[in-house]
Amino acid sequence: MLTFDPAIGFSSAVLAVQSAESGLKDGFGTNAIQDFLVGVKPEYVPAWAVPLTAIGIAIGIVLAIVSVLAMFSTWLERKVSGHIQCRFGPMRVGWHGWLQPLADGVKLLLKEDMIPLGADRTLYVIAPALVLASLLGAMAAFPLTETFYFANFGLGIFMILALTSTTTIGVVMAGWSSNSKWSLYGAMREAAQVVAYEIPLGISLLVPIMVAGSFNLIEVSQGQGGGYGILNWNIWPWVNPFMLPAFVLFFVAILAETKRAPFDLPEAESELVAGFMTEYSGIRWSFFFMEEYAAMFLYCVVGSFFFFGGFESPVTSLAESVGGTNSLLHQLGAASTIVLKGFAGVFLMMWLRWTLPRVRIDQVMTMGYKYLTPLALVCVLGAGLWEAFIAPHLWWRS
Amino acid sequence: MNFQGIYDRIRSIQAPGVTGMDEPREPNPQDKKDKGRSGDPYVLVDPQRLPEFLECLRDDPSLKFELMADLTATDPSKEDGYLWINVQLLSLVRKHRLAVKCLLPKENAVMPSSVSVHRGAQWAERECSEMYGITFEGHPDPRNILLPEDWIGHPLRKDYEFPEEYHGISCK
Amino acid sequence: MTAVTHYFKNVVDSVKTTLIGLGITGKYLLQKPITVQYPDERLPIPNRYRGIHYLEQEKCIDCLACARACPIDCIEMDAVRHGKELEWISFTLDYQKCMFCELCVYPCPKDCIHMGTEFAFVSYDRSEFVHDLLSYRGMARDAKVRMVEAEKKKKAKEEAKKAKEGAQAAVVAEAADDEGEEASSEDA
Amino acid sequence: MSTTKTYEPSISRTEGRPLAGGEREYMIDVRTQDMEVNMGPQHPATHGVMRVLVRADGELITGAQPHLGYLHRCAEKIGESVEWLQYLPYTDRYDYLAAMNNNLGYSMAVEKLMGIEIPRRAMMLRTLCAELNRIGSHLIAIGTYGLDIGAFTPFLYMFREREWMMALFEKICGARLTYSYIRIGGVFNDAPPGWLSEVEAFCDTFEVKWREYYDLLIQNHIFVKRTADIGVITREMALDFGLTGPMLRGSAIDWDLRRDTPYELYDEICKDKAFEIPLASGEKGTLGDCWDRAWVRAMEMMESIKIVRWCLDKIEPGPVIGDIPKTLRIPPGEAYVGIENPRGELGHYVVSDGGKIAVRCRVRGPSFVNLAVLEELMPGALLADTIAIIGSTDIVVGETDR
Repeated sequence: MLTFDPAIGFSSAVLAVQSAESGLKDGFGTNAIQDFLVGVKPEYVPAWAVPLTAIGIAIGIVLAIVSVLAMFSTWLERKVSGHIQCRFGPMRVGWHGWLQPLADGVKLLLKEDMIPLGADRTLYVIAPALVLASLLGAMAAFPLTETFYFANFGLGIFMILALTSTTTIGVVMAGWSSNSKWSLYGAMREAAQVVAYEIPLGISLLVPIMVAGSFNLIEVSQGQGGGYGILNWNIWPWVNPFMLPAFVLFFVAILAETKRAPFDLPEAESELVAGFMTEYSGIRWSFFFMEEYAAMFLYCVVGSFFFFGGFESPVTSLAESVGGTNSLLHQLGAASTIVLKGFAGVFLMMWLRWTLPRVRIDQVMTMGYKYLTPLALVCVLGAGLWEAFIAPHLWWRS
Repeated sequence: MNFQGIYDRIRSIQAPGVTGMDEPREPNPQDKKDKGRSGDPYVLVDPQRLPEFLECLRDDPSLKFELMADLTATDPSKEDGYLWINVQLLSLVRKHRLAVKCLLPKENAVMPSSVSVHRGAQWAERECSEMYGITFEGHPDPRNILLPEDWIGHPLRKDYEFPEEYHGISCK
Repeated sequence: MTAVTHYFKNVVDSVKTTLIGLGITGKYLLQKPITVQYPDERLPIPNRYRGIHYLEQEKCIDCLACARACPIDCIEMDAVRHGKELEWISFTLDYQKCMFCELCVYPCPKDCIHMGTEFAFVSYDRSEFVHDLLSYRGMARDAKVRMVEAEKKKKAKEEAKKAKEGAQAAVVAEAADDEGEEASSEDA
Repeated sequence: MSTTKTYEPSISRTEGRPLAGGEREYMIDVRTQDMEVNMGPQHPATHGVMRVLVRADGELITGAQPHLGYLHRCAEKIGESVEWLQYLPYTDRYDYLAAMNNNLGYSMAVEKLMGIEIPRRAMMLRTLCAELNRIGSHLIAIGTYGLDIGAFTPFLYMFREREWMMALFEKICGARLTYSYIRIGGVFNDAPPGWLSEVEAFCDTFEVKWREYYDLLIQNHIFVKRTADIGVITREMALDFGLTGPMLRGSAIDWDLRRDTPYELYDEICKDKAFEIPLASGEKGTLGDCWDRAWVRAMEMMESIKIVRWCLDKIEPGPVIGDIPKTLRIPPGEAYVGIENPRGELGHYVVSDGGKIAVRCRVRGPSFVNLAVLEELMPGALLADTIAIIGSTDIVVGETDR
């Protein structure tokens, strides 16, 4: 369990996808949709169409969630950056510009979609779709509440890590096919950077995984519930003193994974014009954009599942005590908790972006291989020793 | 050191190429046409020996003109047969400056390059050569710097005629 | 410095300076923005502002002093003289060229050409940037009227603010009194 | 005939990149075919319209060649065709971030030919405005440098203070960028009532805000890592290329025209020891690297504030312009005046034949001279370092091309 290999992660994710149906537990996810469809199915529709339709509807819902998240995130980003810089940010469209993303979306849809001369057309067109598709796949493993999800995998976190890292393929494809030197630079940087930061990201996640004893997001969240409420979260040093450094490492790694400043080297607007997105415009460009914001949110949600109690919060427990377990009120409490926690992380990422300068590519590599990876290994070692020898004797951990 | 001191020192070390000097003066009250001259004093140097002169001044311990602030040319008038080469030298240690002037005939505007003495002369000479049509012999990179490569004529010469168009773009 | 201390110094420095930076930006995040919403809200324009010219046509004697002073020859004027009377035909200023240097204002013997506080041009056609100052007076006057109005509004706003502050101060004083009473009652 | 100088390249391929800890980082194991990349004319980091043709081996730069002239507006030719005073608005336009200093340099050159005295209050206002503009220019220099490095926010904070400075100038001369305020023989207008106290308020606030920029950007670890040990200009190199201004002081050469060839009131200011010349010490890396130059600019802003305060302290009422005829006829002669622009020595070489129009109006733009060092600094740097190096030379393309 202590050994982590991206290849194993990927293959297990593939297995998980294959056995998705058997892996599905009872809940409101695709199963509910499927049950509903079975109920209304006319005689002449063949039985195999039902699960396909259910999956289609689920994908539609995920897509809608991702789009809304990305739209809200762009608005938030512009507001945060604006207020940090003593500006207002968007103010014209709607109250404090909250409809601005919609206006931007319309603009992007209407914008001319250009393909540069000499570009590899096929790859150029596939790349943004591939980037977004891999992220949507990863989003399927994100449970909104303990009983509302699309797929509940035993190896949920592996699924997410594996699928999000495949966005790199799309980015490299985009950079290569654009027939632009800046794009190529951006793509190569992305590839190097993501490969370097996958390692500390996975290793630092091992610390909470060890404490929780599970890869499943819902189980990890449930493990942090209990009598002490907020004090039961993984992040506290009395749970495991290596958790906080592991979280810092994890956070730095997800900054790099999502290409956010100070690690936005693939885009690096002052060096590479716009990196791998230089030649893209209109809706294709917005796919990359949506991917970035959705990935930020997804990683922050993962972080809050593993370090900050997941669904557990005073709000959730209050809702549970009022409405009862798995009541609609409880579900709402849990969903709003996880979304708020996710956006808190997104906000922190934005705050960092508008504070720090950008690091250089060799420093990114140095930081990944020389600083984060060894420190993450130290964390895992320390956490493992703590879990093996000290944690069993702690009365609050029993 | 003031100008007189610098000039005396230049004379005493026999700096190569020095042909004279000029100082500002009051207008002569007898001659109504004479308006005098104001501004800076300068040393006149033979343009063909300018690099040697600059090197001598750079290495002389009591002058130490180690920084060349500017190198430029001047076309005084259409009728004049000479271009001026104006060099501004600066000594950071001794805290004095010196204006150097060379007279270069317009017909044969060729002079050695000073790049080997002051690297800063490189771009200044490129600008001079495109603007005034001066050829600097031994310049490592004698391309145009501000004008396009295929620009015809030397715009800062007084006899320059402005072109009607450049690649189909009207210049008037 | 050995490699090991250097290693940890890097870690500590980066975390420390990042936190300092976050503190500074975070402070501004909570403050009020300093920018203004431009077309709705305008910053005051000082009296000396060098904007679009306006001409006091009655004073002008067609002496061409401003046209001569202009570095780019963008002023052209045309008038017919009937004895002492001037019949104006045009007084044009080409704002495609004008660099708003104010050199045309100083040599005027009658002090009749001024630079106004209007600065915005929008046009679909370049030819519209050649303004005839004779017909353009209206706009300059409009600008002045708008300035006066804006000043009036500002004054009214300030007065209202003062009044409000006064009222607030009264309220605060009352509240302080109330608190004092409460505290004393708690003490008791 | 003469000696040819060679420099140690800052980072050589075989010796590796020096790291601050004494280690060296080698990049010789992988070699790919060189690729030529056009940085500019439209690129976010070229500060205008400049093109740098970069030859790159992957991320490693093996050669660079700046191409200028995209913004060439014939400033010197125009100087030979308009009257003396009419050239003043054109001087605003080459270094448009320090227009006051350009006005000052040109006016001083013409005044040197005329041999006139200017009133003391005019000199005070000139010095004050020039120093305020130096602050504004350095704010842009450091702000855009941060922007190049990737820090967006300090840039806008610095613009906030620069806006204030520009509003002050707007009050005194009516323009925000191209002031044409300092004219031959004095200044255009006296300061409006209350203006001096506003300048004082600006100084008070600026000193507080400056600390924030310093902590937020200059001392930031990532900024230090991005700029230290990059683009090292040695002492010999600086002198050989004729660099001036912060580029020179960034290599710890103690030279400032304000102190060493005093003009205007700087003589008195130096006697009062009202300001110091900040010199880089190679604190964060090698002496003469990009960080040193940025640091020098940051420190100079505070020194300028001191000079502004000195002027505010000593200013007295009086006339602001001498007795200058409407049409200037300058006595024949030639004069060169170099003043300390924010970017270095701004030289004006003017030649008159006694007429209304100059014979020669040469501008020695510090950006033009400072940029020449780029070809020497680039090889061995990484692609991202090229941005850091261009930014640290603090060029204004309006001035390199004129």
